[in-house]
Amino acid sequence: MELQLSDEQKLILESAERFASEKYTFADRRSRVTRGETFNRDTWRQLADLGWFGIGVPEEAGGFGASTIENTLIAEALAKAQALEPYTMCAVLPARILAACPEVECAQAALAALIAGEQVFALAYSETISRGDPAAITTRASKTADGWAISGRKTLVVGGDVADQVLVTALDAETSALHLFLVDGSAKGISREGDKLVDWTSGLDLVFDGVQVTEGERLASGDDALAIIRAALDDAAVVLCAEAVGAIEGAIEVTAPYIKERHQYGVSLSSFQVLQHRMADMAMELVLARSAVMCALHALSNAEPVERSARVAGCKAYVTRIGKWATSQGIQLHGGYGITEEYSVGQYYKRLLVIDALLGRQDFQLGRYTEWMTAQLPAA
Amino acid sequence: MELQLSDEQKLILESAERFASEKYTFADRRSRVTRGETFNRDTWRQLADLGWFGIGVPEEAGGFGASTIENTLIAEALAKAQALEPYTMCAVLPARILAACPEVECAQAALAALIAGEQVFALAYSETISRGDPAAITTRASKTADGWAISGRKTLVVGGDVADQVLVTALDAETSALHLFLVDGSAKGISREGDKLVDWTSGLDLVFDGVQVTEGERLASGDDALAIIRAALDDAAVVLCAEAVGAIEGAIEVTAPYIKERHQYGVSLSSFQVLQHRMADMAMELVLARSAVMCALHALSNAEPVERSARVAGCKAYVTRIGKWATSQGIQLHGGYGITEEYSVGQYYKRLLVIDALLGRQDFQLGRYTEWMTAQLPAA
Amino acid sequence: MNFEPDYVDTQFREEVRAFLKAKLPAEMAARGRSGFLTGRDDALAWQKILAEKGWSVPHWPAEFGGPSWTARQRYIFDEECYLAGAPVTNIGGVGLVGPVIFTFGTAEQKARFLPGIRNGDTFWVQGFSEPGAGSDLASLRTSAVRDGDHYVVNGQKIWTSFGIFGDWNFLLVRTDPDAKKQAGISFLLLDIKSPGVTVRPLDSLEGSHHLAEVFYDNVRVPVENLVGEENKGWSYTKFLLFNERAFYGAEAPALKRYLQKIKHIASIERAGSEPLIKRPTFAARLAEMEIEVAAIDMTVSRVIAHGLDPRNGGDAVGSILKARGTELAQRLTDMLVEIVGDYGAYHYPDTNEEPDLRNDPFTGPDYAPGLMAELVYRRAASIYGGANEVQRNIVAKTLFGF
Amino acid sequence: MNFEPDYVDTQFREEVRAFLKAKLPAEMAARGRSGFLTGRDDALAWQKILAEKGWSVPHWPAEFGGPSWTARQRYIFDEECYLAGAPVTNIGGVGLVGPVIFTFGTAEQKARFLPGIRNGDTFWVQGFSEPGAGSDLASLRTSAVRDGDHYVVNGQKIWTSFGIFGDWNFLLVRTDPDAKKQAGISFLLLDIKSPGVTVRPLDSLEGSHHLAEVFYDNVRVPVENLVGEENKGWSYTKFLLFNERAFYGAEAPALKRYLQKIKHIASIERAGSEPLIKRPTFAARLAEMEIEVAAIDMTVSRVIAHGLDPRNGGDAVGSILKARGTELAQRLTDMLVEIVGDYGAYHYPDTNEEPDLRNDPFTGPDYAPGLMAELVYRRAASIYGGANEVQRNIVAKTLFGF
Repeated sequence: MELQLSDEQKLILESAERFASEKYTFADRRSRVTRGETFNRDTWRQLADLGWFGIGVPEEAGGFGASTIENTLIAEALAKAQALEPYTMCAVLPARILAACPEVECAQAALAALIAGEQVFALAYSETISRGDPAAITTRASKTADGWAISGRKTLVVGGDVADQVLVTALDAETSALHLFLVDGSAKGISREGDKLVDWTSGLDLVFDGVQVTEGERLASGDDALAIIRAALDDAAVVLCAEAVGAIEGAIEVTAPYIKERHQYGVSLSSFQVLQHRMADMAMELVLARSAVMCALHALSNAEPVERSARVAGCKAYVTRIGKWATSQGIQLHGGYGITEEYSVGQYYKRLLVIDALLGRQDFQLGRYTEWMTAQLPAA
Repeated sequence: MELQLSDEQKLILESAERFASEKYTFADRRSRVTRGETFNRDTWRQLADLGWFGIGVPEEAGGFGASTIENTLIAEALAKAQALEPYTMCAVLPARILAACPEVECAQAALAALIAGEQVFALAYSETISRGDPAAITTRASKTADGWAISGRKTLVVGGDVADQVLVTALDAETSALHLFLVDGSAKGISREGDKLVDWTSGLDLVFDGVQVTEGERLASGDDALAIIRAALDDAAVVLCAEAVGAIEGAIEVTAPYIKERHQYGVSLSSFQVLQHRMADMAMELVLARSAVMCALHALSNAEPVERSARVAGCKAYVTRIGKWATSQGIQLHGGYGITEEYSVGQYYKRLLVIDALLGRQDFQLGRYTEWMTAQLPAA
Repeated sequence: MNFEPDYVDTQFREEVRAFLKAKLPAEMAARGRSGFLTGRDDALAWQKILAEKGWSVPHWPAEFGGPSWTARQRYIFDEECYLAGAPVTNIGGVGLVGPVIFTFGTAEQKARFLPGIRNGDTFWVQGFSEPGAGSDLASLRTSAVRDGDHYVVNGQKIWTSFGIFGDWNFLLVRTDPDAKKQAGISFLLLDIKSPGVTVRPLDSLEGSHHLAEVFYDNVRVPVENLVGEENKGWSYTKFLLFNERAFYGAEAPALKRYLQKIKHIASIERAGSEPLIKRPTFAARLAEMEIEVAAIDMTVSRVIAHGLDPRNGGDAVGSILKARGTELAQRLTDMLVEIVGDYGAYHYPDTNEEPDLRNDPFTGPDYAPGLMAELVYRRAASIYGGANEVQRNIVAKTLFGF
Repeated sequence: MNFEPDYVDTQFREEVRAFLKAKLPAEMAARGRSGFLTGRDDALAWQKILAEKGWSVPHWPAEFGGPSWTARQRYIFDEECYLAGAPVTNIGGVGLVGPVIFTFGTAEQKARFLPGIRNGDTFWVQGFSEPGAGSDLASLRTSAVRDGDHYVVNGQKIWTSFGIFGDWNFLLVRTDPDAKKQAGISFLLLDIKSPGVTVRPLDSLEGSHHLAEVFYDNVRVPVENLVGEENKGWSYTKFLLFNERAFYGAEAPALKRYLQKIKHIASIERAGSEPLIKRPTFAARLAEMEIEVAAIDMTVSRVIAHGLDPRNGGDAVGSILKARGTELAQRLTDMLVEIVGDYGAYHYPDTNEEPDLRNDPFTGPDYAPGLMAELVYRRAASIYGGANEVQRNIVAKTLFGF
């Protein structure tokens, strides 16, 4: 165990911070938001060119080795810069799933296209009843002569508006086993409902109405499929938590100078002890949130699947809770300006609201941790 | 409905405040605590002489009419003065139970003795598994030739060290029905374990080992007994919450001048905004705690038993939570002196800890309210 | 003190309910129950309906069209309207400038402006805050210089709620630049269509534009639109702010509607096959908030019943209710967004600004649109009307003399 | 950064566990696991046992008897000792004055005092705070006036932890009354048995007396008991306080023991027939705290592994850990008292002060006595060592320059 960043990791972090702060200026973001652009393919390609999509993928699967730790460093920097492109949900997450299907031909081709940034991928696993549990779905896949027909509604599909290919889960209409398919984003029978998310990033419903896929596009089934998806969701959840850390840090870094400069009653806002302590608490949450992500990374490396998922859930429940609080206080300290689009602080808060919604919210994640924790206790 | 105190109620409050502040000086309390005196019979008699034991008892039962509202006013004043005598638990609570047994001869005699302050009464209903639920007990009553034999351990019996007579619950060894008995405090087979409570008030274990009672001392049984006890516990819980209000107010009133007088870094502690806001929040909790008690009083007057108990439980969960916080902050604002016996503020906090323990703690009370609340919802 | 049932109040409540059932249009109520803020059209239309019944200005004296209700009745009326989903009427007119005009205005001003407010013809918006004068309102700089029988107004206001809906604007201006802060401020009534007025909507975080900046470039306001005396505007403002805090601070009816809505949604929404309301941890959080709402509601009732007294927080109770009410509203709206799950993260357009969209079905359940707008609006609630930090300063000063 | 298992640490942990299993007396461990504070006898007896193994002064240099462990090993050692219920050794000696002596003391002082600390012969207590100088320590007034080869000490100290157990007292005195606050303070070592010293135990809320006032009435202290230079005592104190905060601030091992204890008790205690741990709301609260303890523990590990850096809170991390660790300890001890139900309200005498009582069975389960003492002790934790309000001032100043 080594808790300090290695020289390579420092380089990755620095280059991510540099790229993100140059690429994602607030003015540029505002103009993209105004014209409704959730996703820019050129930018996406640039992220790929930096090697960031393959970084957590094993070399034998066509990636560049390294681990989720490196993903978290990049995600943290992107979130701090308020990147609109969904690195965690459309690069890290589908790459994990595809890399876990080494036997499936189309998955390997897809992974190469993902790492190169040539195609955009989305995971359509969630439904209104899922609440972060990939097994809680109702979408059905029925056997056809040469493949499967998928019907159902998937919610909160990040990248769903632009994805070239979509990873979709469905229950076997006969056996109720879960299947994981790779579906062409422009396939007949897919419709899109909704627009975007509240933080102006990509996300909407994908409705599948008898969408045809071949048997070759079935990546995995049953317990295997669930294990693959859960492992990928755990990785992605930790990377999302790193985004939250970046957002908290960003909120602190825009708020501290703001309250220094801003005067009321003839003095700087930062001279009020209550506001000083508020920011001290925000800073404490930042330190602890980063430590919580490290606890979760530790679990990813060391724990069996059940414990791993529980600890990741615990991390997400905690980081989301304190992150929503810390970023909301960034708004409070900005006063009325905080709730406008003209200041960046509110975007951090909205990102936290979206992070909470993605991959299962606080109450459910805490519930998962609690269940595991109590199951560890010896019967009295 | 009238939310302002009537002239009579104002008189009661004022006389309670006057009596309490004269009788219960902090110096006198310290000396009683030092010599280990939890209960003073002379003082008890004085409280009785003021008419406070019969005040919430119906006239037809030998009381002075009025209602639990008047009990709360007295309890608030006594708690603010840090009275050691257990008015709520040894006067209000047993009086309610005895008054609810108008058919039982010994109960009527007992009630008269209670109201006159001639005898001291305690209720022994709680056991380690009760957590505020009077039905969750294991003490057993077995039928004998001319009565019953009671065996079991009762915990947190307030007044148990001094009671002349004890109200005891036990399950019928044969039918498991709950019985309520009136037992002589010096009966053979009763032993006492424990000393006192952490706020230096009365409370210990009563252990019953085949204690003999006559059939005439059985006050009620089965659902009747439970209904009587629950109603009395609800009344007493609201009065305890009024004690909490008195304690919060007391903690505020000793802390505000303390931080004004005390200087650090060359300025008055009260000039620090963080401490100002802390006291503002304590004051807010006081206002809301008093309102919560009024909500519970409203339920006592208007609600059916199930709702009544739920709302009282909700009040106790809430008032205890905010009361523990507010009084603990009184300690914090006193600095190191706060955790010594030489300053009064810590006694308020300890009283809140005891109030939380009496009649069922926060988590269980909130659970009771929650259960009732969700049961009210129409099935979706 | 006693808690015997009060049959007069019960009867009145039933009368209000019957009225709402008969007169509140279903579509309007559905919009009201959604989290979207009430738009100009609904606010004025509902005001007209109320005016026909004589109920449109509950706390105005009878001579100006008020119904002569008790404070308790007004509270019951507000609560029932909220719970039924009635639109929020134009607070700027009915709640704020109306009372200022009938208390401090000239006979001509009363005759000219009060009927339009009462009958839902004119929409009034407030012009108090400025970029450099938020919680520290008295440091405002917008100026009015006398020029013949006009004032010439120059400057800028910000955080003007519903600015884009406004017909008339009541605003504070500095008429004596040499006087100390609170002195030298006057209270003007200004027609928003006057030349030189520019209303610029602000982009709010969730995408709506209910807040605006208003710019004044040599705007000429007739002298007869000055309320009361020149340079005495601050005293009228204190009167108005007291009304604002006392009547709207805690927004207890809104808190109750949130509870109602959470229970409704949580009975429908599921995790797997389990309704959310059956989750013990979720239900316990909700229960805690319901108990606290009841305590706030009781506190408001205490103030209504017998004004300020030391046992209910004395002169600080307005600040107490404002701070605690808004903070509870934040927790409740957080929970609302949380329980709609995935749809809690979606952006929904504001149908008050784009009424054409009203007939388009949005994706997700019908209760999802608007919840996020409500949450963001409530984030502002701990800032507007005097930030909650300022309220706590007031409480500490009022109660403890710190 | 990587999280591969570290076999050296694992091996060390096993070595510590084996030692504890063999050498920690069962009764001592039972007292350690109870909430009662460690008494003098257990603290010194355990120190002797550790000294035999060469483990009694983990962070001292090898030349003074330290075991040359890494920071990580020291942390593992502390944690295992805590979880096993080992007594807390004499922090005043081992953790505080020892390092001051071996860093700033004379050769003679090192030879005279360090062995007694290392071997568990002398119990040291701190004399810093005064009635008028708590968090604002530098305003202290206790004076020492040079008289020949002695200092004559007059004044009063307060909040002296374990004052009634002390053999020796290290204290701050004012040696230059004209110098500004921090200047003019010296660091003395004082034999508590010296004539003129009076130790008055303070009544703590739960009935114990681990805190004391110490009065000095013309106490003569030989000049050779001055540490370092006269009037330079403040710099040694800063060194000491940094050690105190960095090593003891968060008390992560104690937090873990609380969790362990809560789980143990909540598996036994029942409401009706249901073990408390099965209550979803209770378990969720515990889970939240466990997650937070892990985050604090990881933060401590980060500091141990690579010192202060901006990503872990920089120079503010000591204050961050002190504030958050103590606040979490308060929530955990609240829960401990809560779960023992009725017995959580009982007064239990302190067996460290009245060892005769150790063999008397108290009423209630064996884990009940001492929990309330622990809770009250933890109430003081947000006050001592620089109140948490002061820690937050430090964080704001250090990180933001406010």
